Amino acid sequence: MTAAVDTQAVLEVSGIRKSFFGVEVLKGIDFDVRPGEVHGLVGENGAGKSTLMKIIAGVQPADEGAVRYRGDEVHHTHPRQAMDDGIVTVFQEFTLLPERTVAQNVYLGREPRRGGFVDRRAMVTRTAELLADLGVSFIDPQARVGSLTVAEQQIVEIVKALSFDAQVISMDEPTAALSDREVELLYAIIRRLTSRGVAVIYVSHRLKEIFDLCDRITILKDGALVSTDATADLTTDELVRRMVGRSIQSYFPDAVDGTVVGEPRLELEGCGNAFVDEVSLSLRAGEIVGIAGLQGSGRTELVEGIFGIDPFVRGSMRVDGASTRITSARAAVRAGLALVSEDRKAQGLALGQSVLDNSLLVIRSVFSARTSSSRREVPGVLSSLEISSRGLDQEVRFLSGGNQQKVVLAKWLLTQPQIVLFDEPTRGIDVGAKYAVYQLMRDLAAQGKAVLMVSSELPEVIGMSDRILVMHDGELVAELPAGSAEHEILGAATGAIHPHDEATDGGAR
Amino acid sequence: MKRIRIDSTVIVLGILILALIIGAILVATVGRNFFSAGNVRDILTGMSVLGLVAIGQTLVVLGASLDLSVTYVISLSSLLAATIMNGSPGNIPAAVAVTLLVCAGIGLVNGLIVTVLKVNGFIATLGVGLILQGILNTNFEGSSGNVPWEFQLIGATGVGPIPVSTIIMIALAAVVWFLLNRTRTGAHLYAVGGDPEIARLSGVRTRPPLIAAHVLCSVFAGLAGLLLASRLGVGSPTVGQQGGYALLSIAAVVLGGTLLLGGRGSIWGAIGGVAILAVVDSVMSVMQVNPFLKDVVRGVVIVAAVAVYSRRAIVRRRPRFGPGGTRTGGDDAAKAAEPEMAAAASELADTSSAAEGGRS
Amino acid sequence: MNALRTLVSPRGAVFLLLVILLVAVTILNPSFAEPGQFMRFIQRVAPIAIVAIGQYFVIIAGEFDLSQGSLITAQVIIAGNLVGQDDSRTIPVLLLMVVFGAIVGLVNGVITTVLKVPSFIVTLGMMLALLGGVMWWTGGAATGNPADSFREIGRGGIRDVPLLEFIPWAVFILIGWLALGIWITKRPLGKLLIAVGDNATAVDFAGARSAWVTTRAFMISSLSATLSAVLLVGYAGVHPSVGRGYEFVAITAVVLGGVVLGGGRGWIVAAAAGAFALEALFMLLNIAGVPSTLRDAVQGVIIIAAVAYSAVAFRARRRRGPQTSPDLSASETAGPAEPVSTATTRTIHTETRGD
Amino acid sequence: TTDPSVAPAESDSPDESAETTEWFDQELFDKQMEERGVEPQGPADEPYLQHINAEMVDTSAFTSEGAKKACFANASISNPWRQTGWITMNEQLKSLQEAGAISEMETRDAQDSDDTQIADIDYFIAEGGCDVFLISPNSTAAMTPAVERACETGKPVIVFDRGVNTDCPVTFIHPIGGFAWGIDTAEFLIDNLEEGDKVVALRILPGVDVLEHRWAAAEKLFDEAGIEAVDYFTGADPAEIKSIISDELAKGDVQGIWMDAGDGAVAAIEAFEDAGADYPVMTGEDEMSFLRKWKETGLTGLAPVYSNFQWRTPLLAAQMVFAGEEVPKEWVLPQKPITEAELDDYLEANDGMPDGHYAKFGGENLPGYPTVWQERQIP
Ligand SMILES: Nc1ncnc2c1ncn2[C@@H]1O[C@H](COP(=O)(O)OP(=O)(O)OP(=O)(O)O)[C@@H](O)[C@H]1O
Ligand SMILES: Nc1ncnc2c1ncn2[C@@H]1O[C@H](COP(=O)(O)OP(=O)(O)OP(=O)(O)O)[C@@H](O)[C@H]1O
Ligand SMILES: [Mg+2]
Ligand SMILES: [Mg+2]
Repeated sequence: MTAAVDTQAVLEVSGIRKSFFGVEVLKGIDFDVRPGEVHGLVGENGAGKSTLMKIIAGVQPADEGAVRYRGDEVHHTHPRQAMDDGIVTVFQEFTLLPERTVAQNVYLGREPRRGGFVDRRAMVTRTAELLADLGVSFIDPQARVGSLTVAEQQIVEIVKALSFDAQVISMDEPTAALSDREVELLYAIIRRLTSRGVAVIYVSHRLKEIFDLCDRITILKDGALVSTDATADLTTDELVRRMVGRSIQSYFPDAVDGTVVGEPRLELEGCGNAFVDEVSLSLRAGEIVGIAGLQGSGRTELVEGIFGIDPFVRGSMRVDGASTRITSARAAVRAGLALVSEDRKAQGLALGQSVLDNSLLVIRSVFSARTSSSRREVPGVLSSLEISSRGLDQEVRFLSGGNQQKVVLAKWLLTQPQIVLFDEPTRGIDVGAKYAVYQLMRDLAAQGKAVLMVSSELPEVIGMSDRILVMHDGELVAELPAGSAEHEILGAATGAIHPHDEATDGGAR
Repeated sequence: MKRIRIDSTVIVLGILILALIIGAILVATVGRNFFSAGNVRDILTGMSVLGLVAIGQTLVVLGASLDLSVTYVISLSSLLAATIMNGSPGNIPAAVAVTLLVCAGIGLVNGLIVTVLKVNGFIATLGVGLILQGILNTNFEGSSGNVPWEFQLIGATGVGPIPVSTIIMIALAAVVWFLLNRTRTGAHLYAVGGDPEIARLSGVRTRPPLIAAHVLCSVFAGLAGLLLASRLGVGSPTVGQQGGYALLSIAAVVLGGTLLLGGRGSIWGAIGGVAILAVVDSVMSVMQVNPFLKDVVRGVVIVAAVAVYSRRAIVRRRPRFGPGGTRTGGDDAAKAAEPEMAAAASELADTSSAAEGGRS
Repeated sequence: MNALRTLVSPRGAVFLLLVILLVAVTILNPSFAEPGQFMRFIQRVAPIAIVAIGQYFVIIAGEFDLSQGSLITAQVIIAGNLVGQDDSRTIPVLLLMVVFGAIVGLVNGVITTVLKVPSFIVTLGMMLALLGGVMWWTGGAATGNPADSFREIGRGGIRDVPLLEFIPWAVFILIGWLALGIWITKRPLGKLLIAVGDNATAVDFAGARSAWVTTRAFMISSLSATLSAVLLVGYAGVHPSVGRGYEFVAITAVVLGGVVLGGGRGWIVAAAAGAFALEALFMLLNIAGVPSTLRDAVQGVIIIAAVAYSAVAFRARRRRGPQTSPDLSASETAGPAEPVSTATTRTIHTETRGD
Repeated sequence: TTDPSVAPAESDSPDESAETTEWFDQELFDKQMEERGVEPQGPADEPYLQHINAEMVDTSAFTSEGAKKACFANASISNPWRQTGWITMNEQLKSLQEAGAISEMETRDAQDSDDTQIADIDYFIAEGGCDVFLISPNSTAAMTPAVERACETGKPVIVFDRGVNTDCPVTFIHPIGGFAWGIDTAEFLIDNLEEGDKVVALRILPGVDVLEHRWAAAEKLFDEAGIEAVDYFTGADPAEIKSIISDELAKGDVQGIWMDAGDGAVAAIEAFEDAGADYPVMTGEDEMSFLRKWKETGLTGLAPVYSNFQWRTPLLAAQMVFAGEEVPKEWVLPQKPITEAELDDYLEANDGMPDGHYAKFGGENLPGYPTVWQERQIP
């Protein structure tokens, strides 16, 4: 790595303080990036990373402190000003308009003009070039963003930032929805940017990326600066210790003692809808089954099919041995299923409502008669998940990502589900929270519940699963035992290898 | 490969054609010719005023706002124009200019209340409408002013069965279409209507496009008022309410496929919506339908027409299996990308297994 | 002190406005402060407040109900024509009106949720169709006022009450309806409605029958309009213009009460207070002798100013953070007890507490 | 708002009354004042054929055999008065069809919109195949050019209710007018009240000439007689009316009520009942709701009339025109208020009619009487 240690910082912030509703979320942060450097920013959920990025991007003003850019103090009050100066940000939340095309989104705010009018052709060709640069050919610049998958949207989001002639690019979890292949492509882009002298601020919860990419790493904890070090001076364990304040022995907890794999709780036989087909699988009590696959392979559709969002139109389903038809989410919940969905902001939470109301969402929706008894359980469940909020009344939108995810978990735990479907359960949450989620899965298994987990992070699939199912193009193509190697999974996921030609032990296909 | 998506404008056109066919048949049953010059003129005339209002309304609705004050702006504009003209052709330019400026001013006030004071468009324009109503009531009693014959010609003449006013309306619609699709303000209006926060994060200044939309909306209402003045020969303090233009224009805009929440829609859809309403009205008039029943039919038609496409307009994922699916139908681009993806992934499989040691 | 802060806070803006208006009315006309007069005032507000309560449920779910006014007119005319001078028909016709109201709400709700037509359009269509429909049916003129037993509900009350002189039935009905409304907001239905207004997908994924949830909001709204019509038949009598414009008055009242158009936020009591504030404003305009032609203008200015005040004040508060008494948040908060609560969150408390 | 000395809050009234003069037309006032006293000519039992101070015109140019097609551009049927008239007109049509004078009547209803009515008239000119145009203008000035275009076809044009600013129509049919109404009502109230008494005027909406004339005349007379008059626009909404009266009664005593139209009179009276105040001296209209309440309460009242029977006259005039008979150029129909002495007769005659019916509808000798009006059958 070409650490540009001795060059002058291009962007420097000092003494940044910021409060929301009187709670200080940034407590005097000093931070700088140098040209050609990738500066990693890590910290637990709610540590204040995104807030810092937003201050740099001119989205929110800091309460105190200064931002110096190329030597001069700047006071950006609108993202426009920061962008014009050459500070560009990939925000944690998507900033794409689903109704507009890819090209229109990429050039939003600075559409190329000819003779005073928007030059649509230039917009499309330039977008196509940028996409090609990233090595992406499957996104049509004229496609509506709403018709793209989450991963494709994330790519567009990155392309949007790259389309600037930027001096500083901040990326707030750019890879949360990306698969390894696309992450790899992003690496290449970032390296090309830095070689041109662009400074990159990189926020991610995937520590591997941090170590792969960054020259220096800054750690935040609870809004305070912990340290800034050259990457070479840090080990993964040390980083985690500083982030979490304790060291985590293993990333993946072992199965709880006494967990027994029992009877099948959920069985699918030849199920299919418009998105997936010929799905046969069985989930046993006490078992954690992982589903791997490439982006767009239909894993989300599979769990949504099981959960009745897009009900299966073919095949049969059995819950605890009894034949069941699940044609709506309501039926699924009644049958004892729970779905921790992929996109918690869009599908999981009513952001303007309180923690309490969100926790009781499912109970009120399906088991309204149980509301008052469940209401009493809420504090217990919340504290067992170690949610840090300012109280049951706090609006969920003011929580950090990890805490929001925990509210989603709480909402399902209150229903005492028997079969829990997790879709990307650790997306965008920090190591500590991840560990809590893993522990929760283990506990559920130990209680004799069945757990199905979809994840794009292969280590997670490998580390947690008792069995691994692989999806490819809408179908389950392989079943692999626990502890399979990444390349085996990927081979099946890409369709390069067809493991079901070899002997597999029942279960799927 | 472009994904085929039935545009709501196409559906609106379809409904319009259906309305025309049914209308023609119904009109024939009472021994009339639907496509006679007089009837075509009647329909097009009916479209002109509402069309102008709907063009402006489309702009604000695209920006996720509303304008309920148009009715009063129309009345005010007709009065201002007629009183300033005061029967003399020489005053026409001044009258038109002053009227449109005043309307633009009202639009600016609307826009500022919505963007700066953050009052919801519904309430802001309802309030401004009340204020205008008060101003109208205090300053004008009944129709007043006098529009010279030269200006009345705009409302009274036509090219064959096509009134000049309709031609003007369509031409202005084309201008606005161009504005929306070929200027930054247009693009930003879509963005602000789609999601103001996203627009802001993308570096769009969110106020100017919405203010511009409100100004243009009021100006178009002003134009509608001018057209009414030219047709009436006088200004009238109630001519706006008479046509119920506020709610009808919103209905036409939505009928035309524009999302009431903003961010999606088109001018041509709105014109189509206006045309549907005009055709239905014309058919009912020829059939001498009881005026009360007319309202019932209008209500039903508006809801039914929107119902035709509203479900379809909801963004859905592409199916993979079944009719139209990528597996059965064949999505060339996706298929083409397949080997490439596979290659990249297997390459990655090698590297990642090598790098695995780095992780615990 | 706290009460004062609540008043100045954006959520309390409507109460502040109401107090100011009532004080102004009393100064101009001291007899207003007499209990009897005040009861009459409540009787007058009741129909509007009840419609506003109904509209509240639709608005927090992110929808509109523009058909309320027409429904009132329709119901008033139904009452006039079907009851006639026959006392014995009072109860059956009342039941019929309730059924009719429920059906109108059901149709509004089903078209909105199942056919996915924006409610603004559905209820606009309903508004046209209902009004046109009853006018067509009756040839524009109702037969006449119904029997006095029917009108007693909106016109009568308990007389010769010590201190208060006269308590109209409308006062009890309003209190009852508001209590019912508050109860519903605390029930799963109310909570789900506000959640639907916030994020309908999340509610779907939680397994709710969200179509039915929203539909019930429309039914509540239509039933409120029906109840309001019953009161108005008594208060005003049967006439095709009774109820005209009530949908806009109700929406204005609800927004004045700080409820956000688009859903997900708002307090039912404030919505009802919005109706009181509006009616107090009308009364002030009458009492102050504002020229009839200027009345609308004054009304427009005050509505915009009031809504702008709460919007701007809300933002300012958000930026400033809390500087209010910490004692408010002490109630049963989990986690670290950081003393964060504004008068704002205080009002939310009263709303979210206690299932 | 007329008496500047009343209260400081009303100090802007001088410019209000300045505006009022815009509507006040001394010439018209005097003319109508005079017409009130004239004994109308024509058959006494057919008021819709009577006329006042008529200047007859020759129509022999239009003489023509056979049943004719009438085209009727109606402003609207959006209020009970117009609805009642419209029912009457249709019954008149039936009797003329039987008589073989009119073959059919094609009607376009403009639903209160000037713009629509202009288009309606243009459509009739182009496509209607009309033999005679009947026009009930939505507003006076705006309809003038369209009526002129209709005249240019050479076919007879008959205008009624509101007028137009052209004398091209063969005849313009209307009752005496708004000033006469204002004079009738104001004189009655002045006679029955003391100087300094307060009258609350409940008006429907601003800007409609027929209505504005009523108030312009009344206001002037109140002013001269020293009666304090406050006016409100109510949109004919009884709830609104009730609130207004309640507030006025809370402020102080009200001795008189003046109304633009009978709608809502009942609510106004009930407001007095509810407040426990004495009944006011009151003017309403010949609408049944008011007549019934008037009878029931026994208050001192007057029902001015804007003769609803005028809806019969246009078709009859058309028949006369094609027969070559003379018709008045300006056909002023009688307009006589119903007094307390006549109240019982009218109540009896209209027994069973709905509240929105008008006592002087003049259709007693038409085929569908009385069921069509009782059931309010609107085509
Ligand atoms: N607009 C806001 N209003 C109130 N509180 C906020 C707001 N934005 C963020 N916060 C709070 O500020 C703190 C820091 O949030 P921030 O989003 O910066 O964390 P983060 O480090 O990015 O976490 P994550 O990794 O989960 O994205 C959190 O406690 C959050 O609740
Ligand atoms: N290459 C592709 N070929 C066909 N369909 C695709 C492709 N890419 C995306 N899609 C569409 O996206 C859908 C899959 O979406 P999605 O990305 O949510 O699946 P996934 O496997 O759950 O991925 P993830 O949950 O990791 O985002 C498919 O049903 C299809 O409509
Ligand atoms: Mg973050
Ligand atoms: Mg997925």
